[in-house]
This record gives sequence, C-alpha cells and structure tokens, in this order.
Amino acid sequence: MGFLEWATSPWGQSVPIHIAWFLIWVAAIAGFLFLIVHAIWLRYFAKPKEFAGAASPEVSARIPKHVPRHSLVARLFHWIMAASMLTLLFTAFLPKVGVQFPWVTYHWIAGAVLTVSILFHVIHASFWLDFWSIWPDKIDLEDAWRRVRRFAGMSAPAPRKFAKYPLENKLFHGVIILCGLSVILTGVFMMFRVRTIFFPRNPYLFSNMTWGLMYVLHGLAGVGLIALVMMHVYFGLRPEKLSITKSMVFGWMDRDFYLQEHDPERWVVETPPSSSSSSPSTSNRVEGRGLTDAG
Amino acid sequence: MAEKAGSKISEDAPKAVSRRNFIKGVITSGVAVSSASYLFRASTVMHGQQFIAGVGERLITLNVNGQQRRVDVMKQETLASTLRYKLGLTGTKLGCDRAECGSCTVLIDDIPYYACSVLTHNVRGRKVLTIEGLASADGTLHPVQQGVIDEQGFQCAFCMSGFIMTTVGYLKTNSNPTRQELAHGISGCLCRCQDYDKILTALMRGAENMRRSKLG
Amino acid sequence: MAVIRDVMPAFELYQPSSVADAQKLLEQHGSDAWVLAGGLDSFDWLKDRIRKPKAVVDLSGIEELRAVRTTADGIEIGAMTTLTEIVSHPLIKQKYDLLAQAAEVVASPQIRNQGTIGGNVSQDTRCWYYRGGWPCYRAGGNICYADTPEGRNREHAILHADRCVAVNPSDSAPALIALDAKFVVRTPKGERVVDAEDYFIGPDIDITRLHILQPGDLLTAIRIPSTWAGAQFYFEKVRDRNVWDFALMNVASAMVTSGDRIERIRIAVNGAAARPLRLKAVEDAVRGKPRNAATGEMAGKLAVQGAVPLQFNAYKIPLMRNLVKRAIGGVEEATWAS
Amino acid sequence: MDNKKVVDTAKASDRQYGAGYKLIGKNYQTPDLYAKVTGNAKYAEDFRAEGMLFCKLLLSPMPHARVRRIHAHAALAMPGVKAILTADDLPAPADTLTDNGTVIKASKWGERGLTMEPLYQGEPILAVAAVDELTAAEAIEKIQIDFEPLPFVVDPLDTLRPGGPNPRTDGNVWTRPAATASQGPGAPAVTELKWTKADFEELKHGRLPLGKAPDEWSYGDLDSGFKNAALVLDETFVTPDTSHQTLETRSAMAYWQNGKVYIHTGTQSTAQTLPAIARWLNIDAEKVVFISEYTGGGFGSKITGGVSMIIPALLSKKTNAPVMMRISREEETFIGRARPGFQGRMKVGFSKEGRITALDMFVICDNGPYDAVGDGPSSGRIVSLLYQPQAMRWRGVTVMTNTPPRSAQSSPGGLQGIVLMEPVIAKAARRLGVDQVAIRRINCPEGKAPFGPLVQGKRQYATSAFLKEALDRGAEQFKWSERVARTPKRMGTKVRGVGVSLSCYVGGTIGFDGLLIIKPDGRITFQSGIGNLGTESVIDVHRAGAEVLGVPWEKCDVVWGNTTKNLPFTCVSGGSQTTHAMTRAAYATAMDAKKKLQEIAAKKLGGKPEQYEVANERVFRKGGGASMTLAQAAKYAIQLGGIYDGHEAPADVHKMTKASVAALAGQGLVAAAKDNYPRDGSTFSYVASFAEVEVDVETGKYYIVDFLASGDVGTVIHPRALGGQMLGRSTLGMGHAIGQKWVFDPHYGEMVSKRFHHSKPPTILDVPVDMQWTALDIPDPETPVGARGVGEPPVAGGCGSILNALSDALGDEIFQRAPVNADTILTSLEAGRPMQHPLMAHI
Repeated sequence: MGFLEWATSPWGQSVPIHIAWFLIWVAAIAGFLFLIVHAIWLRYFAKPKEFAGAASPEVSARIPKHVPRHSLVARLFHWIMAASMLTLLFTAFLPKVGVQFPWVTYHWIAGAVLTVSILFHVIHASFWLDFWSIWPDKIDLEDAWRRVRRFAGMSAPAPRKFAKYPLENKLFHGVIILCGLSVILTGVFMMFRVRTIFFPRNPYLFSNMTWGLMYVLHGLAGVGLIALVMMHVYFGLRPEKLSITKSMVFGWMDRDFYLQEHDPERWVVETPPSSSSSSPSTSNRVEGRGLTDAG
Repeated sequence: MAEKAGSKISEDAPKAVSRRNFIKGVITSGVAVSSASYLFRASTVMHGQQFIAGVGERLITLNVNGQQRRVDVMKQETLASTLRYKLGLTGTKLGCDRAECGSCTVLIDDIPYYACSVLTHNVRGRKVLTIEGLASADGTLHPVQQGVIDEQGFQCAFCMSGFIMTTVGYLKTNSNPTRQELAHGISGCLCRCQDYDKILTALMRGAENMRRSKLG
Repeated sequence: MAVIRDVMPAFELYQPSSVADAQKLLEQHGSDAWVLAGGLDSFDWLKDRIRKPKAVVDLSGIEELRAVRTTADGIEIGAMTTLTEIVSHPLIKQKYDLLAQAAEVVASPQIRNQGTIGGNVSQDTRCWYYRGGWPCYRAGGNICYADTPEGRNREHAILHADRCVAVNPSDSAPALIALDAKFVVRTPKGERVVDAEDYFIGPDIDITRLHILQPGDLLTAIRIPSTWAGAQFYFEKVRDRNVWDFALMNVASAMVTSGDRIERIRIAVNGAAARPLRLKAVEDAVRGKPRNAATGEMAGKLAVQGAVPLQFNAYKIPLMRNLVKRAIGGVEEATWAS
Repeated sequence: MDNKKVVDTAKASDRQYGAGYKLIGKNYQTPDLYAKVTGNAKYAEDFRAEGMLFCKLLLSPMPHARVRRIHAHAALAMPGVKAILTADDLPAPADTLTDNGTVIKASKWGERGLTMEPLYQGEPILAVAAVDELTAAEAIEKIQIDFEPLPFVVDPLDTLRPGGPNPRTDGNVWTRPAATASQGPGAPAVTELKWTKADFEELKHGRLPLGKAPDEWSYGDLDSGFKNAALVLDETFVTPDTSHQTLETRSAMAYWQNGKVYIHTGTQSTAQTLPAIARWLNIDAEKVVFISEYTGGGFGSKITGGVSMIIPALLSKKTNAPVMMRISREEETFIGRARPGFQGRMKVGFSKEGRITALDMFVICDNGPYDAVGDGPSSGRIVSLLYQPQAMRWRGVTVMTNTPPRSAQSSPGGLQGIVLMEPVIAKAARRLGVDQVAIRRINCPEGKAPFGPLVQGKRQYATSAFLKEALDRGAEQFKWSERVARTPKRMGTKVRGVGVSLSCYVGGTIGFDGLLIIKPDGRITFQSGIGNLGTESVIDVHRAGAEVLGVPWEKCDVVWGNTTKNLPFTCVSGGSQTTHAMTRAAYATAMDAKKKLQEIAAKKLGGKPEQYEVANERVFRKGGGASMTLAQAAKYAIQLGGIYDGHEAPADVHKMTKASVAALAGQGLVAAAKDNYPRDGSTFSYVASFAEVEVDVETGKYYIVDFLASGDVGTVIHPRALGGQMLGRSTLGMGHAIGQKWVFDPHYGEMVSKRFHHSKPPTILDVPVDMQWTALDIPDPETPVGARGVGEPPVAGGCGSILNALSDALGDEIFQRAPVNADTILTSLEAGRPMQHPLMAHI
C-alpha cells in the first residue's frame, strides 16, 4: 500500500491526488503510542527532574506569587487557534473515517480563522512579544545534550533551568510552525477549488502535479497535526505540566513552579510595583519588557 | 458444488431452487472449451476466476429461437455477444453496446430487451427470440417482416432487426396501435438514416398484416 | 497505463435467490462486490473498465424483490420491480399515478422493461466528466472539472453544490418523495426504513455516493403510504430528446385541496442538485393558499432562492421556477382546433 | 405532450409517379430487402474466418502530443497477444495517379490510421492483435506511452487570435496556392494565419471578427447593392459540429490469401473504395479484394470507407491470420468523421420587396486536424445559387483544430451556408412585412440559374431549377397561408410558429460507366459498383436500364458489393451524384445493349439494325416479322464474340470497366458504356421545406408538429426510396436544429459528449409521427432519364425550417446558434436577448 493515492489525469498521466487515508490511523496510533509510552516511562522509569543551580533568595523574593506568562491577546490567540485547529482536524478526518456531515464549509471557515489568527500571531509575536523566547537558544541545545548523556547513563552536568519556554515547548512550536504553515499555505490555495467568499473558483490555477503535491502536503501536515495535537493535549493535561496549562488559561504561573523549572536569569520577570495581579494590561507590559530584556 | 456438469438443475432452474446452489459462479476448467471462442478468451487463461475441475457451469443451455443451444458462456458475457459470436446469429446488431440505439433488441419471454445489456447467464430458462427466429420454418415471413417488405421500410437496415423485434414485442401488448402509440412503443430504437416516417409506415403495415393473419 | 473502453472485464457472477444469500455474498466480498439490479447503470461502469469488481451479485433471481404488494397502509414495491411493471400496474395507476407518470418517461421502453425501481433511485450521476473516468472529487480525486472557469456544465447543479456540481438523474425519485415513500434498506445490522428524501445525500455529506447505501447494504423495497393515494398529482420532465434522455429537470407534486385551498402538499424536484430536493419551504408557504397561478408564481420564486448558476446552466433557474409554478398552479392546456 | 396535428395534409405517398413508364417512378421490392429483414444480410463485422484474431486500438488521451516512447514489453509478453502495429509499420502514403495520368503527390499532412503525433484526443496510436478482445484490451492497459504534450486548440477562433496556439506544428489553416496561368490552383497547404487584436474587437459585440481570409470570390457591385437596399441585416450565427454516427461503426476484417488482401468493411462506393485501399496500403489495386454488400449508413463518412481499415489488413499480414477490428461506438465518435461546424457572418441587403441586393458572406469552417474539407467553398456556391443575390462576396477560412477529423456529411457546406442564411431571410421578411414564402419565391433560382464567382466574365449555371413550383406545391399542400393566418399564436404557455426554408445541393455528376450482361437464359444482370448504404441507388438506377430494354424487373438481377464480381467504374456515392450519374450510365449501357441487340438481329435475321426494335424481351423487326428472344440474342452474342460478348470493350470506358468486361467475356451479351451525354450546366436538386413547431415558453421545450418537404429532384425513379431520402435527410438536418452537437472541455481539449445521450441524434419521438413529402417529378432537361440526386438537397431545409418556425414563434432575439434547446430558449426569454456565447465553439 502506497502512502499516496494516485489517479490518472484526463490526459492519461499519473498524478498524486492526496495521501492514503490510512495515514490518519498511523498518525493517531503513533500519537497514542507515544503518550502511552511516555506516561509509562514517567510513571515507572523516569528519575525526578534535576536542574543545575537555584535562584538566589533575593531573586526569588522579587518574584510575585503569580508570574505573568501569557497576555490575554496571546491566550486568546492560542485558544482561537486551538479551536480552529481542532475544528479543522475533526472536519478533515472524521468524514474520512466514516462520520459523515457537511464538513467543507466548517473546514474552510476554520481554516480562514486559523490563517488570520496565525498571521496575527506572527505579526504580534514579531513586534510585540519576545520573539526569540520561543526559539531554542544555545543553552537549550547544551542542556538537551546534557539530558541525552544523562539519559544514556553517561556523566554530564545537570541541565539548567528553562527560560520562558521549556525546550519541548519550543520544539513543539517549531514542528507546529512547519505543519501549520504547510496546511495553511496549501489550504489557502485549496480554497480556489471550493466555493468560498474569498476568491473566484479556479481549480486550474496550477498544474495537476502541483495541485496533487499540494494536496499531499496538506494531508501529510494534517495527519502530522493529529499526532502533534494529541501530544500537545496530553502534555497539557499531565499533572506536572498543569501550571503551564493554567498559565495559558489565566495568564500567570505559580511562583513555585516558576522557580522550580525556570531560570529567572533566562526569563526575567519584572515585578510590578503594586501587586501580583495578572491583569491583562500588567502582563502585557511585563511581556513587553521581556522583549527588550531578551535583546 | 454437487451439481454435475451439464445437469439440468444447475443450468435451467437456479432461481427456483434454493440455497443449495446459492453462490454459483465457480467455473469450469478446460473441459468445456467452446469451439467458437470468439471475442472471449478461451477457458484456459481465465485469470481472476477460480477453477474447479469437472464442474461445468459455464457450459449452459439456452433456449434460442425455439432451439436448445449448448454454449460456453463467460460470466461477463452479454447476450448480444453470445448470440452473435457464439451462436452465429449475427442478425442481432451491435450499434452502440450501451443500451442507446436498440439495434440489439431481442425478445426474452416476449419482452423486448437490449441484448447488449443483458448477461447471458441471466437468460437461462428463458425463451430468447431473435430476428432469425421470426420467419416460419418454411420461410414465410412474419407479418411484421412482410410489412417492411411491403413498404420498403428502412434504408441501411442496420437498425432493422431491433425495430422489428421491438415491434413484435410491442404488438403483444397492443395489437392495434395508432401511429403515435406505435412510435412510442418502438421509440427505444434509433435509426441514423432517420427513416422514421417510412419505418413507422412499414411497421404499421406489419401490425395490420398481423391482425389480418390472425383473422385469417 | 493506457486506457481502453468497451470491453467488459472478467468478473465472477453470483446469482443468489434470496436477500439473505445476497447479503452474505456482499459481506463476503466487501468492497470487491458490485450489486447488479437492472444493470443499465452498472454495465456502463463495467464496460468502460472504470470499475472492475471481482464479484458481481445479480439480484434478478430474487423473487421476493420483484413484486407490488398491498399493505395495511398503502403498497410495497420490491426494489427489483421493473419500471414497465410499475407503469402498467393497475393499483399504482389508480392511486399513485404520480409514480407511474414518472416511471413512464424514463429512458426508453426497453430500458423500462429491464430497469428497476431500486436501480432507478440508486443510479449514479451522469456528469460527463465523472462518467468519462476523469478523477474528480466524486471519483476520489480533488477537483470538479465541471465547476471550473471553462467547465462545460449545462446539465449540472444550481443548488446545494459542494465542490461537486453533479445532479441526480432519477425520474422516479422526486415522485417517491412527493408520495412520502419509505425506503427499506437491509444492512448487515438489520433492516432500516428511511424517508425517501433521506435516502439521498449530497456531496456535502458524501461526495462519492448519491444515496445512503454502504457496501453490504441493499435497498429491498419501497413503501408508499396511502396518505397521498388518489391525490392531485403533477409530474413533468423536461429533457432535450424525448427518448433516452435524462431530465434537465423534473418536478413531482402531490396535493390535496379543499375547495380551492391547498390543504396538504408535497413537492420535489430533481436535476437541480446532487439529490432530489423536497421543497419544504414551498410546501409550508403554499399550504392554505388557493391553488392558482399566483400561488404557483410565488412558490416558483421561493423554490429557486439561493440558486447559484454555473456558466452554462443559468436556464435551470427559470426552468425550476416555472416547473414548481406549474406543479402547484397547473398549466393552461393549449388546444388549437383546426 | 405528444405532437398534435392541427392541419390535415394529404399523404404525399398517395401521389402517382412515373407516368408513361413501366419501372421508373414505380415502387418495387429491392432485392436486398429479404436478406435485411431476416437478419441474413452480412455487414462487415458479421463475417468470421478460421483462426481470426481481434485487434483493439490504443487512443491518444491528449489532443496534441508527440509519442516519445512506447513501452509495450509487458503487453507483448502476455499469452495470447500476437502483434502490435504502430505508425512505424504503416506503408508510406502513396501518390495518386489520376486517370488522365497526372500524379498527385501524397499530402504530408494526410491521415494515416495510426500516428506518432496525435492531433486529436482519441486518435489511434497503435493496435494490438490478440486471440480475443479481452486479451487485447488487457494488453493495451499494460502499455505505457511517454507523451510530450504539444499546444492544442479546439475553438477555431482561439487559433486565429494573435499568439494563439497552432493545432499543427506547421500552422493552423488550409490555404490553396493561387492559380497560375498554366495550372489551376495547387494542392491545399497548411499555413499559419493570425488575425489582429483589432479584428477581435468585433467579438466583444458578439459579432464574428472579419479578419484576413485566404479564400475569397465575388461578383456584382456589392457596395451599391447595400447602398440601394431598403434593409441591411448583419448577423452572426454558429452551426454545430455533428458526428455522422452511422449505426454501423467502421469495423473491418481483413485477411491475406494468395498474395491478395481481402477486406470487409462498410463503404458508400464499392468500386471507388478499391483504389483508395490500394493507395493507403501502397499496393497494386489488383492485389485488393474488397467486399461490402451491406453498409450500416454512411452520410458522407464512408465515401471510400475509412483509412482505419488498413489496420486489420496490416496486422493480418504481420500475424499471418485473419484480423477483425471491431470499432466501438466511442472509437467511432473519435475516428468516425463529422460535419465541420461553421462560425459565420452574413451581411445581407434587401430591397423593400425582399429581393437580395447584396450579400457579404464570411465563414470559418472548423476543419479538424486533417485533410481540407470543402464545406467552406461549397457553402458560398450553394448560397449564391439558392438565393440568387444580385451581388455577392464570399470569404472563408478553413481552420484546423485538434478535434476529430471532419469529412463531407449530407449536404457538406450546403447545410451550413443555408442555415447561416435562412434565419436572416426570415428576419428580413418580418422586418419588411413580406410573407416568408413570398420572399423566398422572389429570390429563388429558376431555370439555368447562375451560381458561384465570376470567372473570366462568366458564371457557372444550373441545368435547371423548378424551385418556385416546388415552393408553390409545398405551400399549397402544407396549407401555409391557413397556418400563417391562424390565431391565436399563443395559448396558455404554448406558442406556435411556422417556418419555411429553401434548400438545395449538387444533384449529380457525369462521365461514369455502366455494365450489364444479357445471359443466354434471357435474364439480365446489372453489374453495380455503387455502395449499398441503404439509399437503394445501388439497385434503383438499373431500373432505368431495364426500362430502356423493356425487360420485366423479375428478369433482372443486380450484382453488387464485391470487387471480384466485375464492377464498372462508378461514381463515389456521395454528394447526391449517384442517381443522376448512374442512371445516365445505366441508360447509356442499355442503349449499348439495345444497339448490340439490333445489330445481332440484323446479322442473324437480315436487314439493318435500325429496322429492329427491342421490347417485351424480344428483338423484332418493326412492323412485324422476324424476331428473336433476348436469350437467343445472348447466345448469338457469344457466337459473334468481339464487342458482343465482351471480348472487346469500348475504347472510352475506364480501365476498371475494361477489366470487368474482359472477365465477363463469353458469358452473354455484354454491354458496357461510358456516359458521354452532353450536359449544359451543373446539376442541382432543390427542396422547399415547411415546418410548424409548438414551444412551451415556460420550459423551453418544443415539439415539431408538422413537416413537409417538397422537392424539385427531377424524374422520380423509386418513390418509396425517394420519400425515405426526402424525409430521412430532412430529419438529419433537423437534428442540427433540435439538439445534435459536440461538447469539448477546452482546458483539456477533450470531448465530453461521447454518448448518444450527449450528442443527441434525433429519436422517432423527436419528429412528427406523420411527416410529408412530395416531388414535382419534372425531368431535368439535361440528362436522359431526367433523374437527379436527392440525398443532400433536403438536409438544410430540415434545419432551416425548424429554426425559422422557432423564430416565428419566439421572435428574433432568442438564438444565434444551432441547435436550439430549452437552455437557449429559457435563458434568452428570461433576459430578453440572445444569451448564449454567440461564437463559442463546442458548448
């Protein structure tokens, strides 16, 4: 069985039309196996996390009870994106596995929402947020290497604490970007093939081969997202990550968790003079500063 | 598969009989090689179909023009193909092979069918009548054929046997049609010489001949 | 791999004599099986070698599927009953003439002698791209060739298009919807009875099929309740040729009036979308109104709301409007005396 | 919903023809009918031969491409696959040696049956021979071909645009090099023609651009014709491409025996197909045996059969076995020929009485990718004859496209030209307030009517025309005035309209041979080289010979359908020439027989030949006395030998006739003659066609209620066969009005209307159940029997009268193209103006 479905074009040429739909199950099963393995690993085999160094008491004292992490706008973005992504995944793949409903309209609308929200995010993150905070830096890579060595039983210094985002988070974001941009870019063009409010239909915008590859890419990225979203949701629900998940809901992170996993040097949190509240304006301001700090 | 090769039960009465011969389909090996493997592969190279030695369900008996004809029929074979290429009854024509022209019309149990769109295995136990079986044994033409002769109906005549068979079938349901009614009755036949007016005149004459011959 | 047409591929033929046997065969062969009713749609697929099933299950030997029975509440028509049998059935003519009228204008006499009611409602679309073997959405691909800037779409959909713009070709389907028929479907899990209108699905739900039958399912019978027996019926099919042509559009209505008021009505059109459309909004709007040209006019306009024409099928909008109008308001018959 | 007749018309077949004749003008039973009616008539695919193989074609999926490579190993390795034939196996196209010794070089653009550069989707690339069709089909599915797609075009206007794609690598139009002083015009050549952007401005207004036209002629003063006109109309119209769709496809079977190839296939002309096969196979004609006793329709698509027949012939040679090539309906759609559609523009000036003062005609003929069809030029000549404009210019472009090959189809060019013209005449009559019959009456040809261009101060002219009489007879029989006066035109949603159309086409050629033998048993055998495609001219024309000799028809046999049966040189059965040409030849031959009988009688019984008469199966001295039977005369002829029993042939007959005469020598009195009768003018036949339609303005659906064709077709030979032609060919024309067409997807250049339910050949329920015809039965003065051909002349009238009846019912603002269907009528009624893209091809 091939990974791609091929068809014979009206001119008798073989062209790919989309991925083989069994890949949906491959992705789902892969995602599921990952989380089973991960859960078992964590439950029975993993050693407690170790971080090198600890924040100095004065630094710790400076940290408010609620460490602002995500602005309201950022959170709104995340949840809109999550909703549209889930809509996209369900509308895309449920019909393929036999749950039939009129999915196309929801799919392209959700796709449009996702596209707009991601465009917003790119601009917002580039100019208003700490753009680099989500990308692995040198320390992340060194620490990753340390973890690998330690996992393999070799000697290595303990990895340091994280900056604003743990490495997994950053890597996940990277993969999401890859898959997300793939589906979005291909998806935007694919809207030329259905009736939307955006452009006049023109299914002949590209050659059969280009279209075919586009559908394949859309499909591959799509099934990739199945696995990725499963993992993301899984991690979001894991008890040890709940603080991170909560921060995406409420905008702030517990001071304890912050101190335990994050390095105040790498993720500088400026204390608001008055309180530890995490009003949107406040956190916005804090994050805004973060940008300059990171420079 | 208890039926023996050529046994009556397996050929001619499968529908009335029961579960015993449900799932027919298993076909023969080379024992029933047709002498007239015309358009269809001779039995030796039947891929995709199973072989059970000694069982001859592909060899069937058809009732065509009042005669019992033994014939080796592929499962996918249409009646038109069997008639033309296995039984040599080439008066039944293939104009489109898609139920769109009517040239292949034959009567099955007195009802006009497009022989291009009937599987031969489906007419076991039914009476097939083709243009060749219409005239009497002594050569006397059927009244409808005579009507065509009387009125010089048809031009190239490739559609003729279909039209005549359809008319014969239709007249069994309405022996005294108006021109309009007969036109409806034979409307499932296409004439590309577009000789419809003369054809209709000829077939009306045929209907009249038929009524007369019955009176006489 | 080169394409060739008009040679029927080899397959194994099964001729079961009961529905149960047929179901077993279908189960056994799964997606390799092909159900053969009258065969007039099937043989095109097979002869074109676009579909090459391994096993063909011919239903023609199942006697239980070929009968018109009276039931406590109306009639039940076996799915393998031929259209000619329906046209000439006295009870259908007398009480459910709408169906007889529809069946009588299907294709050609020979096709009606062979074609079955089950096949007529379950047949596939005749979109010339799809049937030509082009790898369109309906064929599992990712494009609709008819709905492209240059696509030739004179006979395609004006309503409810979703990527695919094919239309349902059945003439009997709208009549059955108007008669509030129920379709009896035998699935591996048991029998299921659905309303006629729910038997058909559009591309939004499933772009590869026109009806709800899944592999292994069989349509065994169509039940027509006595609700509309002897009602006022209207059927009209507009086609290019008067034989062997699919409807550009057709309309079927069943109506009960009291005085000149429309008391009850069901109306459906086909040829406008991928499924025969029951015009519920029209029914609601005309109920209680007088049966006259003005009501018909209003109904016609309502029926075509939301219609989106393609490059070559804009005529279907006035056609549908007028057919609905006539189905409700009637037609003034012209008689030129010499 | 049925057609409702309103006006009773007398049944034309009640009319008596053939006054003063015993056989001519009388109905009889043709000798081929019994075999047809019993199913024993054998058409090409009904033959079989021991060890026969079957071939299937691999068709090009692309409209224009080059074959880079063919991967056929897997197919050839299959058990049962015997051979593959590609274009590389085809013999080089042979030059043609004409009868006067001129060599016509084979065209490099000609069609050869298989190709490595397919020029239309569906063109055969290769053929596979195998033990059965299933194996051949599966083998084809195993073949892979690397194609290089090339530019293509399906709409003629697209290739004429600046920078538009060319359908062939070397051009897009057929042009004919200008005639030189010493020679006539050269062979047509493929060249490139592009119009300017400015030319295409016209298209924006829905009018045909009038760019440069390679072909042009004129006569009269066009400018002053328009200046003096009371009304000038300038109309653009499009006619459809229509496949011939003969019910019998061009299936063919061939085998080789003793160095000769035997070919069975359908043809319109048995005798003339032989040299065509020899040319295609590039072998001597003596090596070819051609059998075609019955042909399932031709209509111009099988004038000399089809070039595809060489495929089984060559495969048979390659495999040393008989090969059957069964052509499917879909394959026939591609290789089976079609009428070229026209995009035309007619600017016509009318006097206030309706007389045409000037006509400026411009046509684009969609030729398809191969040999030039003559429809364009023919359209101009026919229109100039039929409407006798006082001044006229004709311009035409024969444009090539990547669509299936065209050929002549019943009334080639005549139909298109007349259909471009008729709606304009109808519109003018309405504008001018002139009756439709009257306006045609004042324009139609009469007597030796001129036609075509002015060449060296002269125009050609017709032998005769009695079209006014036909028009009057038709109008009377159709009760035209009664129908026109009837009110109301509209009742409820139904509107009625009546239409009349003129129609004509070439009605005969001259100069062919006849051949008969009077056998010693007193029977006469006519050797017929005409194809048996159902018009019955294969038999009918010999009735003229039997009439001359006074032999009862029961004593006559006709031999046809097999080139080993010693056939004379015969015209091709196309262009309605046969009845005219071959009654002349039959007449000449009978006169030769008569002369020989008289001479034999004089030799045996004394006296001079002219003292003897031939009648009642005897040769007898005038005024009584000595006589002998034809049987005796035949025996004497054998005794006498020489010219009497075929040991000598007349000097002026064709070599084919000479060979047949030689083969028949000694079997009886052999008469052979060439038609040397004079003829002043060109022969045409004429028809006036009348129709009434009923249109439902809410559905756009219409029915043809009544139809009548009234013909001026010379002497009636066989009334029933004539009626079949009059109404059958009229209906072929109607098909162009009521539905027949091609539909192409322009993006892929592929035909989507491959099925009958797409291309819509008319059914019996699409025409009135009681159609009428009548014929004047006035002999043409320029031919011995007075008979003219009739196949083509009624065609255009069938289309024109329906279109005119529709515009009578619905007005002039509904359609600008044929066919007209519910879609056209409804969208235009809705919008109040013609809505369809007026010039888009193949929609």
